[in-house]
Amino acid sequence: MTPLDPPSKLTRKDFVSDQEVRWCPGCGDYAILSAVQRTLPEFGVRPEKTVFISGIGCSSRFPYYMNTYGFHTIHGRAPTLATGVKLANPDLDVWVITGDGDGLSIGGNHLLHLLRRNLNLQVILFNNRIYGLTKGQYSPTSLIGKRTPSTPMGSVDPPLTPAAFALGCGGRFVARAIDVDAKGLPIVLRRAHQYVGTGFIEAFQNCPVFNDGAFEHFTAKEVAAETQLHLEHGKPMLFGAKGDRGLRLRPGVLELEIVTVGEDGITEADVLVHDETNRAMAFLLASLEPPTFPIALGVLYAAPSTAPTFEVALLGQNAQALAKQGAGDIDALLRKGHTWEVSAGG
Amino acid sequence: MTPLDPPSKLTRKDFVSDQEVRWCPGCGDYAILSAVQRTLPEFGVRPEKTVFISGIGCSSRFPYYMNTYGFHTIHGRAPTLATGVKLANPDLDVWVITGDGDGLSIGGNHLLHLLRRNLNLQVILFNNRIYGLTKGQYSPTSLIGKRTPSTPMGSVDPPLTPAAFALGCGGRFVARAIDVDAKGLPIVLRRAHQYVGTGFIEAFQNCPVFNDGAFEHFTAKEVAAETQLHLEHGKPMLFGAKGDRGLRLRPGVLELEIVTVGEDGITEADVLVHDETNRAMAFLLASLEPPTFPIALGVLYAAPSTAPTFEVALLGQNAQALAKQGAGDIDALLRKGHTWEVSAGG
Amino acid sequence: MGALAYEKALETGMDTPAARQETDREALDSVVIRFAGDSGDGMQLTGSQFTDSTALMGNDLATFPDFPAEIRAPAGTTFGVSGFQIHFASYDILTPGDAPDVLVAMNPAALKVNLADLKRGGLLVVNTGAFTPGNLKKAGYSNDPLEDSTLDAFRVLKIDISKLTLQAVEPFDLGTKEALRCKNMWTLGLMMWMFGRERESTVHWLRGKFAKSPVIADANIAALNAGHIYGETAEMPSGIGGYAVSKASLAPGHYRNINGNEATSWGLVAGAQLAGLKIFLGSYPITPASTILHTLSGLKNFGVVTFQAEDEIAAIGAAIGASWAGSLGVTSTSGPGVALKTEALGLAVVTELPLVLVDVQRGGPSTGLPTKTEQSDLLQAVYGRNGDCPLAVIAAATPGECFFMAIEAVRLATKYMTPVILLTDGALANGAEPWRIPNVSEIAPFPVTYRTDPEGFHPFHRDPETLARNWAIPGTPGLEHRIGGLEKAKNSGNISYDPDNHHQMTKIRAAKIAGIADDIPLQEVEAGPSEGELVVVGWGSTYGSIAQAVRTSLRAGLSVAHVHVRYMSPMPRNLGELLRRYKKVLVPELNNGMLVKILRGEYLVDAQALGKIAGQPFKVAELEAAIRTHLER
Amino acid sequence: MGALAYEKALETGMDTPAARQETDREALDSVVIRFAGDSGDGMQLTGSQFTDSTALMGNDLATFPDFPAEIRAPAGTTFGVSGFQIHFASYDILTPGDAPDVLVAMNPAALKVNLADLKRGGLLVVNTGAFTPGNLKKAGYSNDPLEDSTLDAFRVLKIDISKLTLQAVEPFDLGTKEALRCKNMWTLGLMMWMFGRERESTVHWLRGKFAKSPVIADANIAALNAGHIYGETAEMPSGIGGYAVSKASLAPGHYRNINGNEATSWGLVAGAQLAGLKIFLGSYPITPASTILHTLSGLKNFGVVTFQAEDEIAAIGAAIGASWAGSLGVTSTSGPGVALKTEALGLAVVTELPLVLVDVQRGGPSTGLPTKTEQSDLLQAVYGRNGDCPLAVIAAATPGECFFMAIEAVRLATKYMTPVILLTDGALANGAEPWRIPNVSEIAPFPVTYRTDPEGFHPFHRDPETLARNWAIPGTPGLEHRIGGLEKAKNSGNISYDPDNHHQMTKIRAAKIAGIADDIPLQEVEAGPSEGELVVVGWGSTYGSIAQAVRTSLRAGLSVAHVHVRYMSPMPRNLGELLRRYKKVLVPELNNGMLVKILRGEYLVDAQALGKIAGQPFKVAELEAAIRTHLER
Ligand SMILES: Cc1ncc(C[n+]2csc(CCOP(=O)(O)OP(=O)(O)O)c2C)c(N)n1
Ligand SMILES: Cc1ncc(C[n+]2csc(CCOP(=O)(O)OP(=O)(O)O)c2C)c(N)n1
Ligand code: SF4
Ligand code: SF4
Ligand SMILES: [Mg+2]
Ligand SMILES: [Mg+2]
Repeated sequence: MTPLDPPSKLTRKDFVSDQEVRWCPGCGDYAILSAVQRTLPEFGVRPEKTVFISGIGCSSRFPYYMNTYGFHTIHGRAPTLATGVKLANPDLDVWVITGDGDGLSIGGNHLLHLLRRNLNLQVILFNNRIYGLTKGQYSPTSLIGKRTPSTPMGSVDPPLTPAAFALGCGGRFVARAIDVDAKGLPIVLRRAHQYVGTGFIEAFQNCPVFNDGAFEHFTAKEVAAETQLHLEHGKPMLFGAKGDRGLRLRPGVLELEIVTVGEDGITEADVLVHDETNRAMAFLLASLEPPTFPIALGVLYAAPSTAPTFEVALLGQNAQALAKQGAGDIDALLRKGHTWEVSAGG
Repeated sequence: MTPLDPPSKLTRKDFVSDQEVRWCPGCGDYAILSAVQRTLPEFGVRPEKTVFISGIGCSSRFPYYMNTYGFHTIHGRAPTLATGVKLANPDLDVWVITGDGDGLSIGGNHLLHLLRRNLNLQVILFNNRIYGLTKGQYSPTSLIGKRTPSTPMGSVDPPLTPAAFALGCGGRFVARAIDVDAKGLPIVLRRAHQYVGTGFIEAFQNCPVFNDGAFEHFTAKEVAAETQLHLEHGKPMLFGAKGDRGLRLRPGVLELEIVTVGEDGITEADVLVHDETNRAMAFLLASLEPPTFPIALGVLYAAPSTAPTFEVALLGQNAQALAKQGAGDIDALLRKGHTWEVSAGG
Repeated sequence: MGALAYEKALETGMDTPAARQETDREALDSVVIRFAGDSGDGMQLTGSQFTDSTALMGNDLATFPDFPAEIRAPAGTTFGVSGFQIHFASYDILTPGDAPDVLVAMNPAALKVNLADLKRGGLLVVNTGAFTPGNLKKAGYSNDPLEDSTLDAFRVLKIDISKLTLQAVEPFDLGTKEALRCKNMWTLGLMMWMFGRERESTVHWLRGKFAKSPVIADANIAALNAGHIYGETAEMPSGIGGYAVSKASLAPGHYRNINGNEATSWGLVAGAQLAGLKIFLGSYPITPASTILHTLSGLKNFGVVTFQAEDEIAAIGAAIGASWAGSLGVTSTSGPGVALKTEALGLAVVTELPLVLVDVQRGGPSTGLPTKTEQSDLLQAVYGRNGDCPLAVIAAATPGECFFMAIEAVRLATKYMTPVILLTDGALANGAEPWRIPNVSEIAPFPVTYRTDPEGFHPFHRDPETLARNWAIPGTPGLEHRIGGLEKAKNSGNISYDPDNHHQMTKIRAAKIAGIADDIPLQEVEAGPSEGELVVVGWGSTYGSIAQAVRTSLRAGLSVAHVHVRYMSPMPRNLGELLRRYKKVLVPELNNGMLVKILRGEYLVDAQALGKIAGQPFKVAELEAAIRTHLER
Repeated sequence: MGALAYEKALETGMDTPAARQETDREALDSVVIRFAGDSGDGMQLTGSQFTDSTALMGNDLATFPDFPAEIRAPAGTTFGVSGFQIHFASYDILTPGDAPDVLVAMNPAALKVNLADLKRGGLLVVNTGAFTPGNLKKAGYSNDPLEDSTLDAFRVLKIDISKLTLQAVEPFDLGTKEALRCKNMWTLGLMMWMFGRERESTVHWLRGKFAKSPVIADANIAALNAGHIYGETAEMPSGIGGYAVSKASLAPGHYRNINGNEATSWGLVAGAQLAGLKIFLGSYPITPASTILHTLSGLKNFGVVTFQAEDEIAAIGAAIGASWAGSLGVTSTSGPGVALKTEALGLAVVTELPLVLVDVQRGGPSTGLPTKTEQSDLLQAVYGRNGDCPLAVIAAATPGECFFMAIEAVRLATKYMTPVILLTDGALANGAEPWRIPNVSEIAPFPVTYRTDPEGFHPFHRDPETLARNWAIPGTPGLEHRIGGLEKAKNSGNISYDPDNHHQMTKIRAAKIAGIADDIPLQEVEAGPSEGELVVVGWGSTYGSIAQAVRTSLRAGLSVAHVHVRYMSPMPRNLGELLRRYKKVLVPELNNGMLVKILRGEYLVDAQALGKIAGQPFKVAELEAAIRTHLER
């Protein structure tokens, strides 16, 4: 089959490039790569219409492994190139790949404005709470006290919560998944892709070499049930091995608390129902973390996509101008306004 | 009196520099300058211990007019220089002056990390929803549809809400005031200065030349009472000419609604009480804007300052290392580890 | 005759009395006028209206707007003074002129700042109405210069323009503030009378500008006419009267005024059309480059997409992305912005994508003097990147030439798959000149072709002649590939850490840029002998001053030639040989010596620097003096 | 004797049998060994342990670690190969050696990547245990090179190191994976036997490193000893045996090994102490500069404050802020980071604040070859800023010299109130050499004084000799002032748009930097005649290769001299005159010709470039050949 054959059903293979994958054994990046390669064929977008754009970092090697168009750009700037690509050709299905260092340290500003502008593309932020590629310095998501080569006595700055940051920036679709969660990750990939606007996904990714077990407190098998809250729109926020623990709004105050259905007269009706269109709820959920609370996974926020995306609005102006003024005539443009003739005799 | 005289009671004059003020007539920057010059003497910090650091923009000329130490840096980078100053000398009282372009466009990332790190200093962001200095292009806070020289058909990107952004970044003190509000502005200046940690103030500032009346829909005398909500910790959120309109949580849902005390059986007890330590509430308040809601002014959020500030934590490690290892001896350092002697005969 | 009658007269094309006196005018070959006033006084508008009508009169002309720095100063202060100089003549003009023959000073501060430049014996027009004690103090005058001996060396026309304007616009019932705003039109009217310009174009322009408030338009027109009639009717001091400057014999054709940023913008659009591409402009506002963003934002029906980015890095990043996706990526900025784009420029070099970066240079270093002109980004443009990172750098010499150099930038960028830096500067950006409008349809197109054939495709396969790699854009079936900033294998473009490959790729990238030298015109001598004592080598906006100075020196019998470099990197093949034909090489630049460094290193000629770093163009006299000195040495 | 007995023998200082055979060893003057294996094979550790024990033996040495690129590759692939080369000798060593005499290849990929470099007739040690079909395929071998004629030109020692290691550590009950990790120590043991090195320092180091898991320590020690005993007892093919390299006659003193980044870090600390300042380092991790951040982060008790910023711009911004507040602001990075710091550097220049920027150069352009070395940021350092923006640039020639040049950077920055760029590179950063430890207390201090006197204070008042402005830090009563990036008036530092002032300030800033030339050593000739046929001019880490090549050429009777520039801008006063004493000037650089451009432009000498852009140091032989060619021309 030559690449020009009519689109047939796509398979995982169509998205696997010929490049050898070069991450450390056991790196969570493998699982994310695999989830993406397995999920993309579902969308029916052909590889040549698909573009992966990354910055610099271990995670940012991702595009090399996808048999699509790919641009491994410079540190922190992937959102800017993605913006240019999407504006130049809005038909392309654009994915931005970034890390907690790439996207939130050097590239925080571009991520902010990408989210604010709301282009129709997807961002996957690989959060391993460390700089992998440069050998283990702490990152903006590292927890306080992290000992690394650059913080031998422990880091002192409070970590950023990527989802809260995204919401603060005006992000309209915010979701989370765990690297090795072969069920949860494809779900948010799908939802982000369906979403008309910028789909932001934070993937909790284990770096066995420099930050092993950073998320173990909620990813470990033994604790998963009690520490993971899988969100579903319109469903009560229940979790726990028996599915009987839930979140509710502390009466009259703007705070969440954990309740157990069946205890103290609590029924399922008392449990808060997830409304993914409620930004304030998403903000509250974004900040929950074990041990006090479960971690909220899945789609935290999906604003009703009423607003036109940035590229539609911007390019719409071009179309409107064209319709109104006709295709630009450069010779006419040069002659617009005051002009005068100098004759041969003049 | 020479500048070396013993500290006497400071007055406004102590903070007025000899430089002529060079803003357009009627610019809101004058009012802010005046509020700062009037309020600073209260704090008892001497001019030589006070530092103003700005980026580039009309607003960023501010330091020239203060008879303190001042650094008019480069576009967007004031937070970075301020961080260095504060870490080099934590005794200084540092103020960062920035604009909506300087602080949220080119400088968004530095502002993000400044807020996250929580140094003990103050930031005043002059939001005029426009680039003043470069003659009127739209800014990240300009409303959709803004016609400017760079957006002749209107801007298409949704504006950033500075206060929501600050909260998403982990900002611990977030407040707002109107440039010409000679009562409200000093209050938040005072509160920000008292706050141990980064005090972020958004000042709504009118630019009569390029964006006149940007905030008129809530600053105009006629509408002020109905459109401004002046927050006070522990007080019910009431506003309106008669002080009978209030905000309450829509029962059971995470949403605010406006109620009128005395109507439909509503009493003052139904009205939400402002809790400035509640981050989720602050996030909700940050996003309110007329006409649907009043604009929330005053201190939206002030996290209990339990965490040590960045400079205290970081420099504390130096002190701890010093206490434990003694003052570094460079000659000993050079001889640490494997060394060997080569004798003259060798 | 009231204001309205006047206007009527104009509109019906009826001659005004002034027009009838035309023959009495003293004939002049060339005049330099400087309008100076407060930032709020509308001097730039006055200047450009005068310019337009002067162009319509068939004079050749050049202008130099001199804005106050990027601040809006309180009225009346010296740092708020705004100036606009126009030089017009009956022969072809090369510079906006050194010292003005006529200075219009709207207030004491304008007088203070500009008087030193006025030619001795020159004409000073002052608005006495603004010489209040307050204004005098703000300008730093302890005595009123109108009363002491300050103005002894000049011919002075003292007029209370403020009062006369208020009278003229009285019928329109404006507030005093608004009424006074018309005083620039009154002044313009007077100057139009003095130099026999037609008011028609200004009236037309006022009608358009104030279409929504016709009263304001009427008031301004009334003021304009009142100023004009004042010239005709008032008793002028002896020696002051009407002047005539006859038409210049310009090459026949269709003309317009154009400033450099307009010309650059339009050139980019023309270039993109010639290449068959859409333009994507990623930009962040910065003085004096912003108007390129503004101009292109108004050309949406030309398929121009403009994106005001969050900063300069995002601007170039988006432009690179757009280029990769098949548009012509363009980014416009000034020096500090170029500094920020440095890293991303390297990415564009190594991924070999077409990109045009327009650097409208301003006074540096750092924030420097944002509204002033300078040529001090040359070394940054040529050398300022990490690693061996060659790209093409070209520079425009005149406002009108910006159009052609922008086209050239597009041609080189697309033909060689490389970033091209186009250097212009603040003086070109804002300076206007009459420009013979070219027919774009007569320029040979240079359409690009994207790669589409998957057969044997490798992203870094090259055209054997140009060494350009093929341009394969996302969306093309079968050409899926990955590029990035790491070194890449010679053909496949896969990451390669192979030492020899890196050496070869570095040499190939250098050879590709060096090869452009075969595709550009040989260096010509602008004026003067083709060998001899002294050659003056310039680049960029110093063109006019150097050409004028060399012309004058040649007339004075000196052996001096003018060479003006437009291709800064790579340079024309014959440049070294050409320079060696002269005993001495003098390199005037608006910087502390940059091109001179390159010429010395490249050609081992003992070129000498003549640097002026004052944020202002060379005066012709300065260059004449330097030419003499260097010939005498 | 089991592993434990061996260890005991070592710990009690008892001689092992090998030590007793010492006299049988063949004597060699110099040896180059390259250890090569998978990234996971611990080759860097092996190399540095061999280095430490070699230093203790009194040899002179130089090393060159060659990391795989910034990725962790799957085991067994060629792009995951990590190498460490050590050159040691009985005389003073200048380079890590061209071609290895001995190559240790831990797997097929390591063989594939490195074999071409091994000297013909050289010794190849291979771990046959890793030559599985899978590994052969990953390395791209279709045939097993151990079986065909690939290795015919070499002496080959085939050992199943994997198996022997597993046997040696059996007593410790490790999993196979963990057990196999010890194979580098086995190999090290063998090589230590072969070249008569003592294992003691390695045993000591292992005990420390695995203090928390003594079993691992024991296993590694057992493997080390087993490798050693293998050498003693196994039958070696003919011509392979034990070698001895006797002590070098180094200058007497106290020595240590040091790499460039350590030396730079410590030099900065020493410099700050000599200046009486605290260091503030603002940095953002980047290869190969990160270890400066790491090293300084561990020196908190020296009053060093380190700040890992959100990016390079924030890093330099914070450093500038700290300098203004009275600390010594330092920022460390590599090429792409310098690119990002460009704009802020301009601010430091124009506000005239002391600042040290360390640029550990790597392969470029763009992301380039992050783990490879290059000298291609020179032009960026000297010229890469907007506007006329001069600062001082210096470069270290050897790892140890980084220490002294860092002190020099601090001295110049504080004395002249200017940013100083210190250029080092990847080869210096990671390369180690024995270093005679200086007594910092014997270096003349250069304490800074802040301005405190308000009397007549102006922030831009200058020292008439150095032209440095006074340093007035926030917190000082009576000196309140404002600075910034706009041009400032000559003394007051207030904003000034005055044309003449800008011209003067530009000239003053240039003169200040130019004046540094009076305060630095005159250029010396490193070797060779003080006039003659050819001078080879180098800078930075090429020192060793050039010195060696010139030395050899001199011995061969050629007229060639070596000049090594350490002050890149401004350059030593006598440099031009000195270069003109030679007929030819050859400038070898690890770039496509940068210093050569500056020399030609500055001194009009017809210097010729010799560029190697392979991410690797020059081989001595390459330079020798070039010297011959240029002498013959
Ligand atoms: C301008 C620039 N600065 C610094 C670097 C070095 N660098 C490369 S990746 C990286 C951090 C990567 O962290 P993250 O984004 O979390 O990716 P990870 O490796 O953890 O997947 C840094 C600092 C660079 N390549 N370019
Ligand atoms: C690197 C750089 N890019 C662009 C500019 C031009 N510039 C100066 S101020 C400014 C925007 C100012 O907007 P804001 O911060 O809102 O300040 P305001 O003038 O509105 O107070 C811009 C784009 C610059 N000085 N430096
Ligand atoms: S260093 Fe960490 S993040 Fe990077 S490839 Fe290895 S395991 Fe993955
Ligand atoms: S342009 Fe606007 S913001 Fe700037 S000084 Fe004038 S009024 Fe103020
Ligand atoms: Mg990471
Ligand atoms: Mg603004």
